[in-house]
Amino acid sequence: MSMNEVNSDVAEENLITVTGLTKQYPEFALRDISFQLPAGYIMGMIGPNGAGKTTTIKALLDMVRPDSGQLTLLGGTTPAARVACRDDLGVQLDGSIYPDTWRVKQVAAALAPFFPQWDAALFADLCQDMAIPQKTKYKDMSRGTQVKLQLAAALAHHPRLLVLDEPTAGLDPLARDELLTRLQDFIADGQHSVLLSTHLTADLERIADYVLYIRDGRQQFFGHVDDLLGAYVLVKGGPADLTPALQAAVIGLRRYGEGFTGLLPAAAGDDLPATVVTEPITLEELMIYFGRGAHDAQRN
Amino acid sequence: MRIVVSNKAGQPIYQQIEDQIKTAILSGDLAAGTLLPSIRQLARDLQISVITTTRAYHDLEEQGFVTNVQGKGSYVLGQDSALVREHALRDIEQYLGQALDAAALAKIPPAELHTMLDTLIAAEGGTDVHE
Amino acid sequence: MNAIRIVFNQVFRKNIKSVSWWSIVLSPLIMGAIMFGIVYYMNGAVKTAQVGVVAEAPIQQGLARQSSAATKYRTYPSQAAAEKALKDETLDGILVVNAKTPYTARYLGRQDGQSVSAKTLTTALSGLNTAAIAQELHLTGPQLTKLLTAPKVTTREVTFSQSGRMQTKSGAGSDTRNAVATILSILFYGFLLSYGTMTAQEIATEKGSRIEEMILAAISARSQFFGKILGIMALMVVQVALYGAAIGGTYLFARNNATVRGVLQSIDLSMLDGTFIAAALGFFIVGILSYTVLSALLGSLVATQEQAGQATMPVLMLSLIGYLASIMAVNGSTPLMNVLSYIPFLGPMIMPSRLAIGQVSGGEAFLSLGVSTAFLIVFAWLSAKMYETNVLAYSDSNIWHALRQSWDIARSERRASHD
Amino acid sequence: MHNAIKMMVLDCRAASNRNSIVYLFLVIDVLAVILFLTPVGDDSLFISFGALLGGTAMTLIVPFMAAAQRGLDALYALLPLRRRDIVNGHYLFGGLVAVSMGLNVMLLVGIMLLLQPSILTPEWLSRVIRFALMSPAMLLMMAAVEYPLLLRFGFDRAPQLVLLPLIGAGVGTGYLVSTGLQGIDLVSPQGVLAGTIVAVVVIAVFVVSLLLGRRLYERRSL
Repeated sequence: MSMNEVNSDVAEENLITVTGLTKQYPEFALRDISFQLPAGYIMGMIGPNGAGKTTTIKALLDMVRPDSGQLTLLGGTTPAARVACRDDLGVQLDGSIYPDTWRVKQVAAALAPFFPQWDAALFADLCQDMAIPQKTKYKDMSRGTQVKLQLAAALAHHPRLLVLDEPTAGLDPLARDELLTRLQDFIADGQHSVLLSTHLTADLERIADYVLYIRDGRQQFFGHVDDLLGAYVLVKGGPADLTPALQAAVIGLRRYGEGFTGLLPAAAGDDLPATVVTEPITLEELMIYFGRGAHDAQRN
Repeated sequence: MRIVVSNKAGQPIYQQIEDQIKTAILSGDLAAGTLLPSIRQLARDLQISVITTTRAYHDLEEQGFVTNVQGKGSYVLGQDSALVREHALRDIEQYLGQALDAAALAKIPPAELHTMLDTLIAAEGGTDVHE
Repeated sequence: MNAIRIVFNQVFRKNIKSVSWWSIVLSPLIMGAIMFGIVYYMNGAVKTAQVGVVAEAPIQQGLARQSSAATKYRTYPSQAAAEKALKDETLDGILVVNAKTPYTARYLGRQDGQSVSAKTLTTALSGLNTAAIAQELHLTGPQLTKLLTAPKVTTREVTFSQSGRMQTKSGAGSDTRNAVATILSILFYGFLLSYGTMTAQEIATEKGSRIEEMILAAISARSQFFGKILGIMALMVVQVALYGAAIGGTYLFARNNATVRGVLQSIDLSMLDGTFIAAALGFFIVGILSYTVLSALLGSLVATQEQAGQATMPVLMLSLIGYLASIMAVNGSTPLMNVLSYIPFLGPMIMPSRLAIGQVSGGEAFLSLGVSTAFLIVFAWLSAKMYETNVLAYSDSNIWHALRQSWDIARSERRASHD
Repeated sequence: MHNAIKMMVLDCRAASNRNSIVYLFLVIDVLAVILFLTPVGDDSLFISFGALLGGTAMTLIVPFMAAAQRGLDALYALLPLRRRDIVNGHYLFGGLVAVSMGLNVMLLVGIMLLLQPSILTPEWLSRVIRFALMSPAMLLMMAAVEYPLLLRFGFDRAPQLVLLPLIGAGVGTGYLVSTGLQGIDLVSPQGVLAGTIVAVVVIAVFVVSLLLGRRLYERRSL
């Protein structure tokens, strides 16, 4: 076992630091996003569609110009500096990014000259591992295969940081599991990090160290996954259990004839009557209840 | 060493890891001075996050089960017998308590409990021969 | 029929609201307005020259009648009064005319004033001079008219072909005719390129986004094909009508403007007879329809919008060949031109130019128009058939292969329906 | 500069549907040469010029079409390239297309001269030089007008707008073929001067457009 122990008390190098990122669009605004990703960890970005996950990633990659806020990517604080460290950055974006007619070979030939550390053998291995067909044109690949090809290209130049936008969306459960293992291998030496956005939160819950939860362009939470999950409990009870005080405290309340369910801050869950059931939550439930809460607030 | 984590146990994953390592140490499966797998290795193997694993190791260190040597890893600390005995007694007390609760629910007299315990000890002794 | 109307409405409404269509419509108008503005400004910068006339009353009145936007003649009783006005800068020059026939005159121009050319003054005076002489000779009105009629010169330019045969290049007013021919070529080229590519894009985009399957579930491919072409044609009619309105409006608004009058006067409209207008209009309609049908066919062959570039390339190439040929036709007739002007797609572009410069007779033009029309009918029918098989086929191979494939399918289907 | 060349290669890869431009040139050249041997004579050169210009003009914007369709701007954004490198690469691609068009015209002329040396008269030469000079110039001008539009809006938002330069270029070409420069003998010192002035103006416009394109692309959200 040659892997080094990393003590969490030791000051870590941040591969990404974002402070106060704000970007205004006509119908959407990303407001005051702040987080940092130290070397050696996996960070997940969750939130409903249109929450601002992709915009945040695009800002990191200088594809959009933020209205305000500081971005540091692999030590680069200016757009030029961030571009200079692209060799250390592997990216997979949501949607297609290669011409229709390219095959695996063309992707390698086109990208290799740009990355001094491009590893043709590794790329070939990755393609074989992920069962990417060699002769199929990019446009004829399934969405999952397109994502895999992007992943292979992202990994092939030995980056220090992976930024992935919805990498698991088109993958079947087996491929998803393989990808997660791959990501854990990637960060295993404590020097590499992964930032990924997803709305398939089940994957994230186990392997992510940090989570950034965005909704409507606003940051809801940033921190350890365990802390986020520990901060809320799921409450369930009969119709009689729903006191006005409880009703005011519950987030995303759902009432039905025989009872109710909702989310409650963990601290408020201690002094509930014994008839109310409390359960630990999952990220998915968290997102559902928060989403419903926002909906209800809008309607009233 | 055997560690199995369950998503459905209703117990936080770091707690599960902590408990299982503790059990292994107390049962003598992990001898003093054994190097535990590194945090990252274990996280990878169990497909769980690094920070969860770190937290489990951290707790174990605080409770005096392991020690972290900078740059090397975590080693199992030798447990003095009084401490081991104390842990064991606490566990036994807890389990017997549960047995008594169950007996009270089913209205089983204490005498019958004593008989059951004797039978179990005899059976365990039988299996012990193999080891 | 109803289905065609639905497609027609959809195409028409979508494009008439689009920025790109309006940019196509408006940009030539804006460019025209800018050019007109420049000419107008340059004319406006030249103020009317004020010329004081010192002469006998009949001459003064005669000149005053000839005042124009460029030169205004004002009468002054004495040279001294005129010189004072010249000094005050009310006048730009003084014209002193000696009334003894033939007239002699002296012009004193202020150096910093508006300049008046001697030719302007001579022209102004010569009519009066002739009239005065005619009066002295006691000539009658008809005699005077005869005297004033200038000798007529008809010019013809000729070129010699390689075989040494002499060919007449252009008839009278060759400048106007060349200009008309060039303007026609440009109009043709601009229109068919805009609408051709618009059609190809329209179809390729729809096909690329795979909306096609859904549309075709409700509407037959043939209705869709003709609906689209009619929709595009309607857009073109609107554009032509807008231009007509713009030109008409400008004329009504500015017909008294000197610049506009000057432009109108310089155009010799005698060549725009019925035959020419009918032929040009016919070629315009047939030509644009041919290109639109071709574009629709090509657009239906590609699988994605990205390939739409490939689809518009043949349209672009054909139209550029036709356009360059039509421009070159002005320089003289060659065997290649002769052949090309009877070929569909090229004929409608080349023939009007050749007709405009008098290189071909009306009969030849209508023969070419007939060829193109006949071709268009067959081509449209064929294209509609091929379109049916194309729109739902997503071929990976290149456009020529796809074309051949769809041709084969269309033919085998026809054979099957015959059996 | 090195990055711009790499970017240009990427443009070529994105644009090439099996090197279609090479095939295009080849087909038109062969047709032109065949026509040249018929009574049509050297008119075939001037007609094939239209086809060449049309094909090349479309090729100029193919990378932008591909980019719009497949989100290639995102790919470019992931490469270790500054935005200006990307723009430089696009313009270099435009220049390459223009130059290859010019070279192809020269090749065609060369073949015709080999086949029939008697066609070489000073007037013919002057006319040919006009074409050979003009074709890259027209293409560069087209690129100079189209590229900033495409860089600012992308092909998907400006498909019709890019046609205007095409039409304009056609009009300009026609004008030059029919009347403009006709009086000038391009082989004379006067002609060389005129050619130089045209070249300088075209290059100046192209460079100004490049600077504009860089500014526009710098601000664009991808």
